[in-house]
Amino acid sequence: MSTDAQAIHHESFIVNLGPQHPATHGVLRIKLTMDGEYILDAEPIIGYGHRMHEKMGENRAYAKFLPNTGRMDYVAALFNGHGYVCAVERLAGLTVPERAEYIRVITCELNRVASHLLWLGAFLVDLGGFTPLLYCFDDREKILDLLESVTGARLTFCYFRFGGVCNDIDDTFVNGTRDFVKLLRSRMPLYHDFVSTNIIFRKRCEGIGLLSADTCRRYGATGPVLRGSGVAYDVRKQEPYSIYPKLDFKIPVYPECDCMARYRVRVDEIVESLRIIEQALDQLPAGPVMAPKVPKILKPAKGDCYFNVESARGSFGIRIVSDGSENAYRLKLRSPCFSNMSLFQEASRGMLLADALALLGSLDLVIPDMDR
Amino acid sequence: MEEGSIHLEKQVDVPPGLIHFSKLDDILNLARANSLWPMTFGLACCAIEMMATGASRFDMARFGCEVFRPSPRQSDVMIVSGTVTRKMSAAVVTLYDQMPEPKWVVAMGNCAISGGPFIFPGQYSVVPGVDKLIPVDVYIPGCPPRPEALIEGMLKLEEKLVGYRRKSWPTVEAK
Amino acid sequence: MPDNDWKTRLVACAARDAAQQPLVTETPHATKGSVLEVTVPAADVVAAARILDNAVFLIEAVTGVDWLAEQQMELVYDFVQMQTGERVTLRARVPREKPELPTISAVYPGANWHERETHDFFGIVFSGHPNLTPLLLPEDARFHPLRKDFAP
Amino acid sequence: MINYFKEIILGLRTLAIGMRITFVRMFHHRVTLDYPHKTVTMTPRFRGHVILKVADAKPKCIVCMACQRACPSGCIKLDGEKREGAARKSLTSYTLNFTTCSLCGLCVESCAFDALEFSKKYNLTSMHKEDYQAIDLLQQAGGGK
Repeated sequence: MSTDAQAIHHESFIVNLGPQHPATHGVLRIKLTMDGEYILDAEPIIGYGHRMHEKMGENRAYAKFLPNTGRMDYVAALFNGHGYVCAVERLAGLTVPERAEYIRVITCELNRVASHLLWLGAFLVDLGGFTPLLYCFDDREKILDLLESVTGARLTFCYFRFGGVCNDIDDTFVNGTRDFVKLLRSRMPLYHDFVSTNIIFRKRCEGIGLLSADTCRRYGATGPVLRGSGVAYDVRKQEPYSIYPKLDFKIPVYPECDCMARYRVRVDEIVESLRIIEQALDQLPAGPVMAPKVPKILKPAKGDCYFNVESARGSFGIRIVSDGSENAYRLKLRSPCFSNMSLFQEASRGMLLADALALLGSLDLVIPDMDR
Repeated sequence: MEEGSIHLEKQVDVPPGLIHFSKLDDILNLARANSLWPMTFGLACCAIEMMATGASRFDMARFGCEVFRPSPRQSDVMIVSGTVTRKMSAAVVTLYDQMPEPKWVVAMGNCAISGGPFIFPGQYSVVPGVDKLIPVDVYIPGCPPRPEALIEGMLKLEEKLVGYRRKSWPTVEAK
Repeated sequence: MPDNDWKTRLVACAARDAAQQPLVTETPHATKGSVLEVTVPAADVVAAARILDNAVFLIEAVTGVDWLAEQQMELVYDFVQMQTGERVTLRARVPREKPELPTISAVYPGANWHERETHDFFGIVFSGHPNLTPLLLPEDARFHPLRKDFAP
Repeated sequence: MINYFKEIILGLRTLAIGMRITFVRMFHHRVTLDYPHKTVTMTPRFRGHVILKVADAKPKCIVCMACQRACPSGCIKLDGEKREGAARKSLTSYTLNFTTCSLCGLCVESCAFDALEFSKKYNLTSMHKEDYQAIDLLQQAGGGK
């Protein structure tokens, strides 16, 4: 090879991916340094969806922050609300009636299924297959109908309150959920036929986007990303909260570390969530859905506490520092997408651009959750 | 305006054409109204409802606006679905400038209309309404608006283009 | 090989109060969400992080708290053990007029973004950080919105 | 080389499976809601913007300001006056800035007098921003003056 050819060969150029790009699922920008089709360096530039949630947590009373929780990770909005109310309840020493805990778990798991279905559709659009999206959205709409009938909103549910939930569920919801669980179970083979066996999908996922368990740990990646790397870490099992200890469910783990493993984890999680929903519906106790004495203006004692929930994307944590007033002194939101995204720079080095987009899709990013 | 924020420039109105062909314009507008190509431009929560509108249950294709284009140069409607932050505002304006004339903007959701629930005294990041940056044709309030509202908004835009609402799309009064 | 002796090593690393007792609180998980809270001197953050790294802890978050009345900035690091679910919180305090402490991004590369975010919000300088530029705020931002005396 | 042909055959098979699913779906019931032709009935709990409840041609609101205090984004503004001979305060204005509302429902929950409810208006659109910046709920509820 002549020196000229070498110089051309080593010539790198910069490509700007985003902030408006269909594959980034929102307003994410990635500055790619490319050598031909290969990525030399990918620097994510985030913050295009920064909506000051932490600042608002500080200058609003505790109850007034509730609508914000639905707007961080809006695809799985109930989990943020769950984490937030649980943290405040822990800080203020409130107890929640058992029925409310069951309702929280049922609605949360429905939301997890909805979130994974949306991810499945969007991920396949990233990979070039449009049709499954229509099937996924069809099933997702059924969940949203159920959740709308009980919460009143389709996407940004503001449903949980300190000490319970704001609306009780009725028989229509219970029966509707049971029917839906049956329906989705019967639909899972369809997704399997459609997606898992597809040769193009497998070629684009198997062995692509390898993330070792140690990389995940050092970057703090959780959720299906970590479980797709062979670590059975799930907040629902490791630090049980709500009524999860009473339920029998498995944590799907795949050790392959690639996009396919993450896909399989999520699909298995849908099935496990359906199991959780069925069990919770069977065990659903009667009783009130709100704790009897919840002060209108909460003033938790001085101190701080941390609460983690397993959101659809990983471990969502909230740290509240209280100074005894009606506003939080500091509200830290630990979003799973932020940590999951931070490993992209290292993981994508040396990958083909098209493969990096498959990796990006398999991380299941929600940008305003990342930017907060 | 303080340091570290992107300056919001006032938009210059595009002067109307010198020669008008009234009937031809009407026909052109009718054609445009029935094939609005929106841009896939998701900013926040409302983007999911926009996706839902394009998907199976609501199916925007029935109104000729299912062709979501990823490139601004191929689209003529910009659905601003979500919160526009100061960091993003320059990109929004660039995208708008890149769209070929004639072009329309739909502000979907309360954030796009006025900054929505993210406006509070002392806020440092959110642009209070996308109409501070670019001219907006149709406003769809809601947080997020239901997909029906987005469909209604596209019908409103068609109405704005041709001057009347098509008889085959009856007006729906919510109960 | 995971380090099973991490607890004693971490306590040895902790800062001492006036009575020379290590600033360590052990609480049941149900009350505060963390099992062990250790306050370390700002200079020893990296050593403490290394102990946790050897004990296979996952980094959860890094954040700051602005204690305006005490003229101090507090750094809070959250870690979790993936197998046992044990949770460790490291705390460090730095003076408010010169908030500076070493970065742990060499031990935990994931701390890179968390520290950039903390720098955005509080203006805390992580010495030795490879790229301490605004992450969530605009590139040219010079303000630190989560400081208690922030006024736009 | 054998793998190459195997993959082609597998690809054709998966193609056939996908086509079969799509073909079978053509004879299933329709999923799409025919929106402008069919009105969608909202669930009873659907949260549209708030409206005032009316009893005996008068709003039930007693101007306790609880909703204004409970609103996270400060979009409710109401005012009342104590008239001569009246037992309670009567409402003189009630405006809602719907463009900053987050539809959380905290105002309705905070109302101890059952004076607020959610409207079922799910398809509001307008060409003017001003239409929603100050919705006069009192006028919508039928005056009060």
